[in-house]
Amino acid sequence: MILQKFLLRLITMAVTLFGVAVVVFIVIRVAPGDPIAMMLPPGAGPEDIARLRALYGLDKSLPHQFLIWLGGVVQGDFGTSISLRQDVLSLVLGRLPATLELATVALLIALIIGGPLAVIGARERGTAVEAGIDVAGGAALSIPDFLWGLVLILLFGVLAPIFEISGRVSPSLDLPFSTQFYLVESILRLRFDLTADLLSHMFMPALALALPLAAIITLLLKQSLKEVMDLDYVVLARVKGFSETQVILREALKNAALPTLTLIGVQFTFLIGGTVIVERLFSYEGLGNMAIDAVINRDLPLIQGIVLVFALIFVLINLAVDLSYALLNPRLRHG
Amino acid sequence: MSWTPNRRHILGYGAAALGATAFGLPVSARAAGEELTIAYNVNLPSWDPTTGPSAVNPTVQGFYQSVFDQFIAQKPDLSFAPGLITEWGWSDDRSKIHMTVREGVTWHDGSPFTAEDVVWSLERAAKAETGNPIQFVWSKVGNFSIDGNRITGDVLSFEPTLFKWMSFLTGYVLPKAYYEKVGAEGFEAAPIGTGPYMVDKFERNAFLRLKANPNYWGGKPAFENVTIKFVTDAASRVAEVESGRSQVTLEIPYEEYDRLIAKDGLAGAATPISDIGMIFLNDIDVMTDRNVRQAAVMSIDKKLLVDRLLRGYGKPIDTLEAPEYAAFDDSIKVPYDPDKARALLAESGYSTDNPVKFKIQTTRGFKPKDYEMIQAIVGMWRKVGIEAEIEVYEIAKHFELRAADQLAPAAFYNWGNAIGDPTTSTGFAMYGPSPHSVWDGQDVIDMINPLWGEADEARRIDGWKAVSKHIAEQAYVIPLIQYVQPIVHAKGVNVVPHISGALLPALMTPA
Amino acid sequence: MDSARITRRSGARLWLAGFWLALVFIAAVAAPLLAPQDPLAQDLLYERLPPFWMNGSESGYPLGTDSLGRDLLSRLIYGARIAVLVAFTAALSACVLGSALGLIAGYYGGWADRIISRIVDIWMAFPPVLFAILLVAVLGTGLHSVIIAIAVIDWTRFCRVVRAETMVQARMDYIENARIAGFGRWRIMLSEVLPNVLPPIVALLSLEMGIAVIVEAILSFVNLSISTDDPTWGGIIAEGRLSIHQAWWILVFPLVTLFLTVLSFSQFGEGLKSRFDPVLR
Amino acid sequence: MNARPSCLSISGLTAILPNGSRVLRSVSLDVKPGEVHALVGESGAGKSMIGKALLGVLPPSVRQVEGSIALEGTELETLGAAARRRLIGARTALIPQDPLTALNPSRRIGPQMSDRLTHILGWPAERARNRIREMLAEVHIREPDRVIAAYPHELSGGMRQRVLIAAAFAAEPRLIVADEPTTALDVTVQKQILRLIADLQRQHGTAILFVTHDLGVVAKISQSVTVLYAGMVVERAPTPALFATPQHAYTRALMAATPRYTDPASSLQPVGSAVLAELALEVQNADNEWKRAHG
Repeated sequence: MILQKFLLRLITMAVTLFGVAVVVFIVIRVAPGDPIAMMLPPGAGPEDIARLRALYGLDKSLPHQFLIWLGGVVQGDFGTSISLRQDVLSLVLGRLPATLELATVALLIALIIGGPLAVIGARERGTAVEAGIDVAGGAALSIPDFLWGLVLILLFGVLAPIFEISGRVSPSLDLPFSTQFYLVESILRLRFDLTADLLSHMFMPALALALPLAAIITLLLKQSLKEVMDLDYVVLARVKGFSETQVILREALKNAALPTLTLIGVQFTFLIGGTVIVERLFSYEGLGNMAIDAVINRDLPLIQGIVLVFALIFVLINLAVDLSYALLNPRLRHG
Repeated sequence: MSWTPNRRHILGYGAAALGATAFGLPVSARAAGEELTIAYNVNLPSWDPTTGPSAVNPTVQGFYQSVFDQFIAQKPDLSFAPGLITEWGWSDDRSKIHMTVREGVTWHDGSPFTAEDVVWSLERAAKAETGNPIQFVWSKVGNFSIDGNRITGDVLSFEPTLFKWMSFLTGYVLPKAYYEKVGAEGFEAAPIGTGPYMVDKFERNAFLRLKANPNYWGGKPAFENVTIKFVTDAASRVAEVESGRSQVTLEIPYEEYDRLIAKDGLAGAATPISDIGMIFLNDIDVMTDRNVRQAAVMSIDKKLLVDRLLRGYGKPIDTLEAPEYAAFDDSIKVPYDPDKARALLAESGYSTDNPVKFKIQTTRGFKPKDYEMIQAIVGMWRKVGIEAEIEVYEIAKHFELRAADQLAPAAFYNWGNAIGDPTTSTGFAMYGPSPHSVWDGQDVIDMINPLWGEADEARRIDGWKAVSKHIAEQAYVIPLIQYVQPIVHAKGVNVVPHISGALLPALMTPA
Repeated sequence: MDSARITRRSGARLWLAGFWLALVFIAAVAAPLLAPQDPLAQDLLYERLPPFWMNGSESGYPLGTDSLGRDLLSRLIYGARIAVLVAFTAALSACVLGSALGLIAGYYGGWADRIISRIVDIWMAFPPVLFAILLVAVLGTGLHSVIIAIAVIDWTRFCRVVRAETMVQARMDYIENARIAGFGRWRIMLSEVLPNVLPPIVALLSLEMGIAVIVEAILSFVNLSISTDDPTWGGIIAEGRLSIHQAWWILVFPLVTLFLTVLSFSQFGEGLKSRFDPVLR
Repeated sequence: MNARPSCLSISGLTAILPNGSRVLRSVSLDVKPGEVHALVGESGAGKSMIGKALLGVLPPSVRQVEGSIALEGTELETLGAAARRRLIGARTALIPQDPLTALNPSRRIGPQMSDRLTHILGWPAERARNRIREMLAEVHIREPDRVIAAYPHELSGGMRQRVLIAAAFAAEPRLIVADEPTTALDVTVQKQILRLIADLQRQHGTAILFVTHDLGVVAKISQSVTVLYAGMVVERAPTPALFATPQHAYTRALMAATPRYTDPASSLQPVGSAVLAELALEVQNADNEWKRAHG
């Protein structure tokens, strides 16, 4: 039964990816701003335009171009980027780890901020403390992440220069890494000096991304905790003599975290998709930063490659969240 | 799907060939003379300076001029000097060209630089399939013959600006042997040239680490290691320099430029560069009426725009030729005269109550204060009876509309021209058939035609000055200002600005 | 901490949020009357005047002027007009589109549900900000494209909520009885299911309006929002950013206005939700 | 009444809802050590509210405004919140009404039984585990180790109630509040559970405050009883005396409404309207008096 459910899930994932491929292919072809026109230097004539269009295969009919591209994608060839003149897949895979690491650090910060606030909010439910947390959460959500970025640059970048302002790592450092997962590798290789440098670069962009997410986690988890707090086994725990905070952490948190897990999973995929502006602001060389250049330069193959990889991450994370939901929930595990 | 391992960006050959020990500099120990960090405003899309969109992007030429050499070098004041070819010229009958190749020069991988490299580079640029955007110029010479370090070739069709192009876009010499060995992809991963700096480490959209080339024919540059951080956001660049993490930056808002150079420890250089802001006029609708065009030009107080919007950093211009250009004629003047503008509009039946209406297109945030300048101009026009509706579009859309000659009656654009030749400024901007021009006036076409092939340089320049005068009188275009490039640097570094707008680390020395 | 106090406190928040939103709405409607100056009138001699309480300020410009000498307060008031327009039209169209599809998917189930859910999946798989930038690049900069972009991206939010809620309602007995009584499908959906699904929709609608205002700010930050001269808060913030050190008020005032408006939308939505939701009342 | 000090003594306990209406109207009752004291009344009479007030787990919307609760002579109001919590945790236990919701679905049975012993009473893990095994045996569970490692959803309702009873008696509490422990179970299991509680009570000598609405259960298990109506004590007496000579009309009406096992033929009369009127009057007077006292 499990295998059959898993197969069905794979099919739906494939359909979703195919749908995304079709939509992005059509949308960017309808977009005005022909990439070839962008490359026209002074003096180029109409025949130059035609020649360049043929060079990049843009002279064929839309469906034909789509089939060629899709045929390539299936074999892992996402085509060549027009502006960066390199294979799209290696470009995208080269930049993806940076965005994944940034998003993960942002998620961790959001959990570190959001978790305790949710517990406190649940414990002090109905009081001014909870109202304060709600308003603070609303406030964090009302300011878009890039404006948080601006504030952070002014605070930690200029007034009290503690953290690095741009880039992902200090260029002068000699990086012994063999993959693009710098942060992970620096920890595995016990090079904590590099880890510190990386985190010093990632802290501000990650915090800018984390604040709205922390607000969402706080509000969702608090709501879920409050629903669990009045259940019988929690009342029983109080009678056993455990303090309110102990009761929340030992009894309520796990059962409350489960339903919020799926929602946080969805928010995490939005987070990855949403790093575009913050990466731009902090010149953090993730996928988002490259995506904006791709759109501005109308680099069609690169845009398609980036969007498809984002979609792939989206379906994979959702799969992971659903699997972990089944694992964590004993009833399903033994079901 | 395992992540493909990252290609080793540290170039093995670099350390081996130079015998320099690969040393990891501790972050803090950045001695003044040793290490220079620049916060640059645009990313470097590709390492091939002769193909693709980046080849025609003036702002990235600084990277290329640090790693590669041009056939003919260009001094900071745009004048020409011997580069990889020390002597060049046409035969008397203009049927042949000859070049003498510099000797004793080596590529960064130690291999010798020879005449083959020059010929191979020229022939490669001339081939259509290479994708060189200036192919139409390079294809005008061919069948080269090499005799030691002297090259001769046939002129297939005379191009007076051929040698000027050798110091401008795509005019770079690439290593024939190395390129053919590693191919395009290999070259992108590990580019080598003959230039003052070698590529030590390159992380796309992140940073570029350059190491001084000890055997550079023009003398080893002052700074041993140069780090160029790609910081596309202006506020972040300001923060980089203000917090001392970078020593040099450029293209920041003029207000911030004033504020930073007032701080102790920071200084600045703001010199006019070969880039002008202008408004294209399209010969459609109301723009066919000369009164409207002249009124539009005369009602713009360019001085006030520069003083107020650009904090005084900029030079009003009346033709598409900047003072440093070959065909500049300061006798051509278009006065700021709003009353005359109202009179002209009245002649055509327009007034503040019954304003002439047209649309003006502009980018927003592509050039400093581009959108604000158009807003200010629309404000000035409103006072004399011109009602212009602003439409913002991306630079990509601008290029497409211009190539298809569908720009609005007025469209703001900036025009770079680092070789200062009239053909690549007034020429391509105003010559009807060129995909870059918008005005298709036959009178301008007839005046320009004979100049393309004019052999006598003096008569050619005078011809172009006449064209500029005619355009100014007929108000076929609205030249606005010559941009000034703001460069902020720590007091410990002195910077020599280049009028082409390229920021060259090789010209920087510790103060 | 009894429940009376809980409702009173959330009530206070509801009133405060409602008051600010009313203020913004009035400013939007009566902009020409309230604005001291013409928001587009420039006077380069009056550029960057400080707010009234600082020296060097001018009487006619209470909150000072921007780098082109335009009155900041008038621009904020006219900016409210666009914010309200974007918030209502974008959020409403997303709501109508999403709720309709959600209703159909939840009620019909089977193939309809599968198709609509797949479309929702595809839409959510797109990175939101990138999709917005792409859409605005396609539609060209302008108010209409900002609104369409927001609606096209955010309808999935409504669709998911309405679908889930409809599924719950559709299984309830009162729907069963209606079906037995021979009511037509559409009548059941509109007259029976919709009223019960309305509370979460209204709360979400208010939240969505706040999000729409934020997306407009993001798009103007990337210079893709509306093109014409008309002031938008996001646009003023983007302009103010460049001269933060010289004229902080050009950035701070629109930022505070945007913040209060979006916060009010979200608190208003929360308040409504607790008002409607029988459990919490 | 012998001279032993009472295990639990509540006097004047009053609690109100947010709108001010009284849920408990100055309730007083005593429970002797080792005694089973029944607390009986119709549902909604506030009987389980008394248990909750004692154990400090009143729902957020109910507030205790008056009265004192003493556990073995210690006034709970005089203790700080933490001290009160530890005292309740050490000296009392709760047998909940619905076993299906009283166990944490995502934790195994063993830790849920032993955490009070190890964390609150500070027992070493070894001693706690043995204690649990013993108790599971006492509640006639054959493979204690399988149950200890199991998750709640793997056990039947009856089994879960046995686990909860075992957990309650494990730490030898002085007082157990049994909040209608059999109501949620089906009839066949109810009798077994009742007998189990009675046996364990005798064996461990624990005082039990037994909340129920079933006079049959009262007769079978309790030594003394308090009858409650609308949060007000109607009558209090030793169980035999209550059944022999019920003093208050409401108690008599209650008994008449309870089917006699011994005499199935007796017809069941609902509580008469006259009795209800009398009760309403009593409640009214009590409220007026309370309002006057508190202005």
